[in-house]
Amino acid sequence: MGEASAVTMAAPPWQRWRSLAEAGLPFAALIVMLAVIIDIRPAVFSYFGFTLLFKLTTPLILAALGQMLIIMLGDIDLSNGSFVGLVTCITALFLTDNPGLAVAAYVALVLAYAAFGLLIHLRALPSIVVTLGMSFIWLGAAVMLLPAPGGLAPGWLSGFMDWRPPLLPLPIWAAIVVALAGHLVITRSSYGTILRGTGDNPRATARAGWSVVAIRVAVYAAAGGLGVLAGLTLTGLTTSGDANIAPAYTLIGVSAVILGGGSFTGGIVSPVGTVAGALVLSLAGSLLSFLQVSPTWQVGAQGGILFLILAGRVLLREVPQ
Amino acid sequence: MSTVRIGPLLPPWSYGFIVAFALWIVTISATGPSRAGGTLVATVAFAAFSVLVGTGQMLVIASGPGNIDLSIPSVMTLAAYLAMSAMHESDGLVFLGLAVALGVGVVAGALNYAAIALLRLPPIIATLAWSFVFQSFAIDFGGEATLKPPPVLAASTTFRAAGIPILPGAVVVLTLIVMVVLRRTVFGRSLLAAGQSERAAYLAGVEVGWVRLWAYALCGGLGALAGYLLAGFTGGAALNMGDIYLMESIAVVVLGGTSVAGGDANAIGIWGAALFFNLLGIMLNTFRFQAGVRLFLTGVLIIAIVALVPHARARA
Amino acid sequence: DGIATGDTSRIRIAFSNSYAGNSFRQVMIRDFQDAAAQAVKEGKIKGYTVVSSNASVTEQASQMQNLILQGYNAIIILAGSDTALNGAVKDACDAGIVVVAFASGVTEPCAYRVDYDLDTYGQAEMNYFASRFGTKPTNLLEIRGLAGDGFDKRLHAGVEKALAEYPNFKIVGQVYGEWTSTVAQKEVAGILPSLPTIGGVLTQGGDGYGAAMAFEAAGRKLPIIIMGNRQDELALWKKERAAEGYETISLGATPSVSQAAFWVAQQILAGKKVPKFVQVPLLQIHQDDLDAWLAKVPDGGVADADFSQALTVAIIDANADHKPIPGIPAPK
Amino acid sequence: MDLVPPGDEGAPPPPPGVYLAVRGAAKSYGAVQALRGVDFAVAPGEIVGVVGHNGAGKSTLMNILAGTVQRSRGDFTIAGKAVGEWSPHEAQRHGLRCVFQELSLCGNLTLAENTRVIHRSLRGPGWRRRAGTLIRQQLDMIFPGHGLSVETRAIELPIGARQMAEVARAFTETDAPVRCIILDEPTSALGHKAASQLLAYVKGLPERGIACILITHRLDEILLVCERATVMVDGKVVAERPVARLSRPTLVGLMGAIEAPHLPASAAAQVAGRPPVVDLPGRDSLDLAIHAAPGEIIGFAGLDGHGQRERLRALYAYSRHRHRQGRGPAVAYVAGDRGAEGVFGLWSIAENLTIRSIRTLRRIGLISREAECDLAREWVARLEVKAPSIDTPMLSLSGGNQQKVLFARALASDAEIILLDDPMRGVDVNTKQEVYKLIRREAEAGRCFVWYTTEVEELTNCGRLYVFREGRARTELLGAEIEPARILETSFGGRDG
Ligand SMILES: Nc1ncnc2c1ncn2[C@@H]1O[C@H](COP(=O)(O)OP(=O)(O)OP(=O)(O)O)[C@@H](O)[C@H]1O
Ligand SMILES: Nc1ncnc2c1ncn2[C@@H]1O[C@H](COP(=O)(O)OP(=O)(O)OP(=O)(O)O)[C@@H](O)[C@H]1O
Ligand SMILES: [Mg+2]
Ligand SMILES: [Mg+2]
Repeated sequence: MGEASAVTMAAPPWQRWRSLAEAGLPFAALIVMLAVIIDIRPAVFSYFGFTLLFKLTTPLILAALGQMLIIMLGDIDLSNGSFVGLVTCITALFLTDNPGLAVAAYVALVLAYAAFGLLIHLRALPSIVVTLGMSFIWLGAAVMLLPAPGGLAPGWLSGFMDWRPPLLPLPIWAAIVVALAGHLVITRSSYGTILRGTGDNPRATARAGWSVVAIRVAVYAAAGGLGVLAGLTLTGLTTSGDANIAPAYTLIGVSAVILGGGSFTGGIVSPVGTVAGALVLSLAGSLLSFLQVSPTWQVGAQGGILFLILAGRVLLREVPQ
Repeated sequence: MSTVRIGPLLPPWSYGFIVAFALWIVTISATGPSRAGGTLVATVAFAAFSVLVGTGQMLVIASGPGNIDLSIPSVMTLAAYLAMSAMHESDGLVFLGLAVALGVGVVAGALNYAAIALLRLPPIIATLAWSFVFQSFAIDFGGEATLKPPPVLAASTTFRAAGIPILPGAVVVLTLIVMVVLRRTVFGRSLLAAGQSERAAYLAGVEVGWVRLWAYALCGGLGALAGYLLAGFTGGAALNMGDIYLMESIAVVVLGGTSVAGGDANAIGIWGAALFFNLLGIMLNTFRFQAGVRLFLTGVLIIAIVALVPHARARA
Repeated sequence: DGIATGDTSRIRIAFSNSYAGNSFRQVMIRDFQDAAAQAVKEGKIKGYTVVSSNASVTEQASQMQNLILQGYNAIIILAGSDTALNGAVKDACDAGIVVVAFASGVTEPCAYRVDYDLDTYGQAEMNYFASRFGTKPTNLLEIRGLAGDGFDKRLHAGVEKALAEYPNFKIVGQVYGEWTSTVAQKEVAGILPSLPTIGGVLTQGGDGYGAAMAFEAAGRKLPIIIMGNRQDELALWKKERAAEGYETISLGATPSVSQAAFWVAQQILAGKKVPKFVQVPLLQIHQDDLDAWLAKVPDGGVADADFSQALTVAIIDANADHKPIPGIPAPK
Repeated sequence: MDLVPPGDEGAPPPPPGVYLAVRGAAKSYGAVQALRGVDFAVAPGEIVGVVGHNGAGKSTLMNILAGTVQRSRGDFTIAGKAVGEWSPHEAQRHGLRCVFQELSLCGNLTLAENTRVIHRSLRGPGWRRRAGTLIRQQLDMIFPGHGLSVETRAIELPIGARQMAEVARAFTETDAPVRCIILDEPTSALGHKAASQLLAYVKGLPERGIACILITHRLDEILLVCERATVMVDGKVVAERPVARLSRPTLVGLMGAIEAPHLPASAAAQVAGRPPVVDLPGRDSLDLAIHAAPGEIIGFAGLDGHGQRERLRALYAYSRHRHRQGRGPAVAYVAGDRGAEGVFGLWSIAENLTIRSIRTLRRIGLISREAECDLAREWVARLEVKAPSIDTPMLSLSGGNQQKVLFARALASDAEIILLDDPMRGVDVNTKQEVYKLIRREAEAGRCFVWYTTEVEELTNCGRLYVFREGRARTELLGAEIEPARILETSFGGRDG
């Protein structure tokens, strides 16, 4: 035996189990909540029921994944929600009559995100304030474009969001596909490895010859891209644009990433976990409504659910060393 | 290890004051010099509240990377509600009300830290979850009405001596005290040490847990104090009275020169940033920009300031 | 005409509320609960529920979906957005649910709407100023709601329309008070030093007291502030009236509009023919009613008046017959 | 002495068959001249040792070679071609690899994934498996019996194992063959066995035509494996010699220091009889209780990672707790992992030095600035910390001087028990000598030291040793028993395990 191995090199089996259990936590929470809901209202357990229950999760999942990319770099994005709002405004205003303009606007937005990423990197700025500033910029731009809710999503877009694919409802398919794609790109692929590595130790990847600037810019651009997709799907669902529609996505997205096993220290994120986390959080709201919690305690109960689920994560982690 | 030091001629915290001054000049150049004093007084009066909550937030942020308190608005509201109900608009009970508010704030802060330390939740999540709970408590304690302050409290928060509002003066004194505490007390040093490196602080004999607990408790206490005074200043405790302070408390701290990486606190800078924030709103209103443009310019200015202010960076 | 008496004893009505974070909304929820609980007791409905989303439109949309799943027969909704809930509202209508949107401009045509005529809001404010200032050139300050919000936009549009009729009035300052006293006070205090003498302040409710505090703090004479039915505003008005004969009006929505929406939904399910748009009256308080109202309004609360089933039906009928809608009587 | 003056006209041209060469390389960080014109060359298959005091510029030179730092001046040729802008990627394409002084693995990635980080060609289907095989084989080759799983995330590994993985990773080959490898203090984090395995492997490199640059403060390693040694002082190369003509004293002499003769450890007998200040029971019957009396220097020996540090931490927690309850003397801890556990990077020397003592520096409730400065000045002087003033930022000190400040922090405090956690890692010979003296002096004054170190030589400073194996203190060595061979034997289990 090597000298070091005495203390143990290979992770012991319980550690593997623990990390598996930890990864499974959002799924367990999801299943428990679903079970409670179905128990209260068996009719939910149907194609139609699941369609309605999960309908609004698609944009949330996309936004949360965008947030996840930023958290992967050790940053945080406080502008995510208002960005989605801006995209809904652009979509509802232009996509129907002037698709070229709309697409150009999306590209410009993604570039803007990338540019802010570049600024954060070059000046080593705290992302929390820069993205706070960005949130004002997006919201301001959205209000300038659409001073009050309105506009109309193109028919094909709302049509697509109403589409009833075989076997499973659209939002569930979307969740599966997005989670899988995220898993392949971020967790499995060789380039995802570089991204995660950079989040943990940018110096190490830089020393291995990767351009950390390029990585940050690309990741911010990708986060912007996911924000655009979130805005598009949201417009499809609501059929209109509204500057103030999604500020809540910011903090829900952050919570979803953490719930899904992510960490603010950077480099540790799970796309599958994030998707599950987003589903759990949106289901938490539903659960409260099914449980008919009194209006006074509806907000507080949401805090309670957050504690419950995340505390489970901690209990698993607290296995003695 | 390396430090990047851009030879700044001015300390980082001074930029808020400079920009605030510039905004003030721009504003009064549009409205005429006779308005200068009035604008300043109005700004300072509201900046005082931002400084109170910002100072609490600063203690938390300085206590280590990732530490942040999102429950400030709901603590403000809850404390104000409980204090106002305790006082029943009776002048004799103002100190009781103050004690109630501070007690609520300190307990709330302690609960925040308990969730962070015992459940190992990231502070952003722990304080968010608590803020939901506090909000429900506030609703439960009479959310259907605005609770009035005793006349003495209302009068003292708006009291002026020789035209100068007294409350901001008191907050300036508080800022000075906090500066001394940070530099010259065991708590202050311990806080900054814990904020720079938790492990190094532990091994250097710092009681990291206690120090963080106190940081959160003080943050809760200051938030509660702000809520109590704001209720006096604006004529009552209302459910949504604290909402604007969620992001503002963070922004004034960071724009004031405190590092989000922890271990570095700047109390005086909060004043500069708070003045900047309030004057910005005033200037944009004065020039009657559209709402969208106002928001847009606010964002641009925030980013411009953080991007331009030189800041010390220490990276291991 | 008259109260429809179809059997509704088995129906359940839900209230989807976009935001519960201020006292106005808290009273609104309580009013709904009171009316619904009473209706349950009288066997008029079987059950009810309230869900509030935390100022998040997407959360409200998903709560709408949940209410559909829970099989409610009717949903009354105070929408967080005029258009963003259209998808969810449509889903509910498609599921055969009666949707009554109130105090919000939901544009989905399948929903019934119970709302104020916000044009009359601005009109009433301007008319009152005209009655006070005549054709004298007067500076006004406008306190608006939340930037990007539909209610704010519609109310402001009413103000603009009315303003066109009175060329002597000039809006010299405009701030966003977010219907919150603290915010209004802060914003007004900030802009005030830059403003000339202000004759009147246009408000949207929830912001009048803050504005008054700001004027007071700046050491300025109190202009004519259109009050918003809050007790603190009325009390201030009364105090100023006693001191120097201050005169104004108070105008605003009543939290009990949730009851009107409730009864509209119940009546639709009971078989009554209801127009797609039911205009409900704003609550106006004049100098003469001030004391009566003030005696009735709880401390720190907001002026409110029950919409009974009978009153609601009367309002529906007036709407259907294009007659003037009955106002809310002042308390004795 | 064959000094090579920088920029000297007569500097010999790089001999034929040079793999890489720099001439007149200079680097400055603001006012600090880290390199002041260095000539340095490596032939294919040559093993060159580089030594020098802390802050001499060794790592800076290597960073320039590896492309992670751009030189301010100087010529650079690689494989006969002149190089302008140089980048880590270019360096790797030319077969130049570097194991940096600070660990450069991504903690969240597995060893296999970390291997991917340095190989652009490890992509496409099956890359994970290929990367795993690559690193596993290399680990087997350098550190037989390492017991590492390539699916473990780096963060889960102790520092020694991480260093092993990083070294092995540097030797893995995909498209570009390895031509030259830079090892910057690779053994400072390795245990004895792994270190000797590595040195043995390095010795075999010339046969395969791979050159190696080895930086280490353990001069014996240079003498053992290198063909040539380069000595750096203050950003300049002061000597270059074939190792055959070198001995340890000459090497130390070239660095401008004299190695003090080894003093016998203070006898345990002297302190026997005094009541112990440390008395920590063992975890079970196999585990010895740790006890120590004032004036003693106790050593924690054993192979790297066998529970010494954990016990030291437990000792700290335990003593701290007892002191807080008023049942024991104060305790201080000197961390070896300066960056993560010692230094407060935003603070000055004075603040760093006094943080452990602020309670006693209070006058009417507030920390007295005057008392603080006095204390800091006194200890900066006593330990000869080289700094312009006590208000100098801590991070602008060289590593050795930072370590002195950390020592001063403990010594200036009221602590009677001082725990040393491998505090000499990466410290140059000169500084070490000073610190050894200091420890003895303080022990004589009645303080008690508990000293964990991975360097066996160092343990001879102790009066008594606990040898750790498999997480437990298994053997106690006293007085004359304390000599390297005996320590190693007991570490491996000897006969009594
Ligand atoms: N990161 C840095 N930023 C600014 N100045 C630095 C930095 N690192 C070192 N210096 C300065 O450069 C000078 C040279 O440092 P160097 O490490 O060569 O000192 P030294 O005398 O060799 O130290 P030691 O006795 O520990 O070997 C010092 O005066 C130090 O203050
Ligand atoms: N990024 C930097 N910024 C400023 N000064 C630096 C930087 N990196 C190194 N230095 C300074 O350059 C000088 C040479 O440092 P270098 O790391 O090359 O020394 P070294 O010989 O490797 O020392 P050690 O044996 O302690 O590793 C030191 O004075 C150091 O403080
Ligand atoms: Mg040195
Ligand atoms: Mg070095």
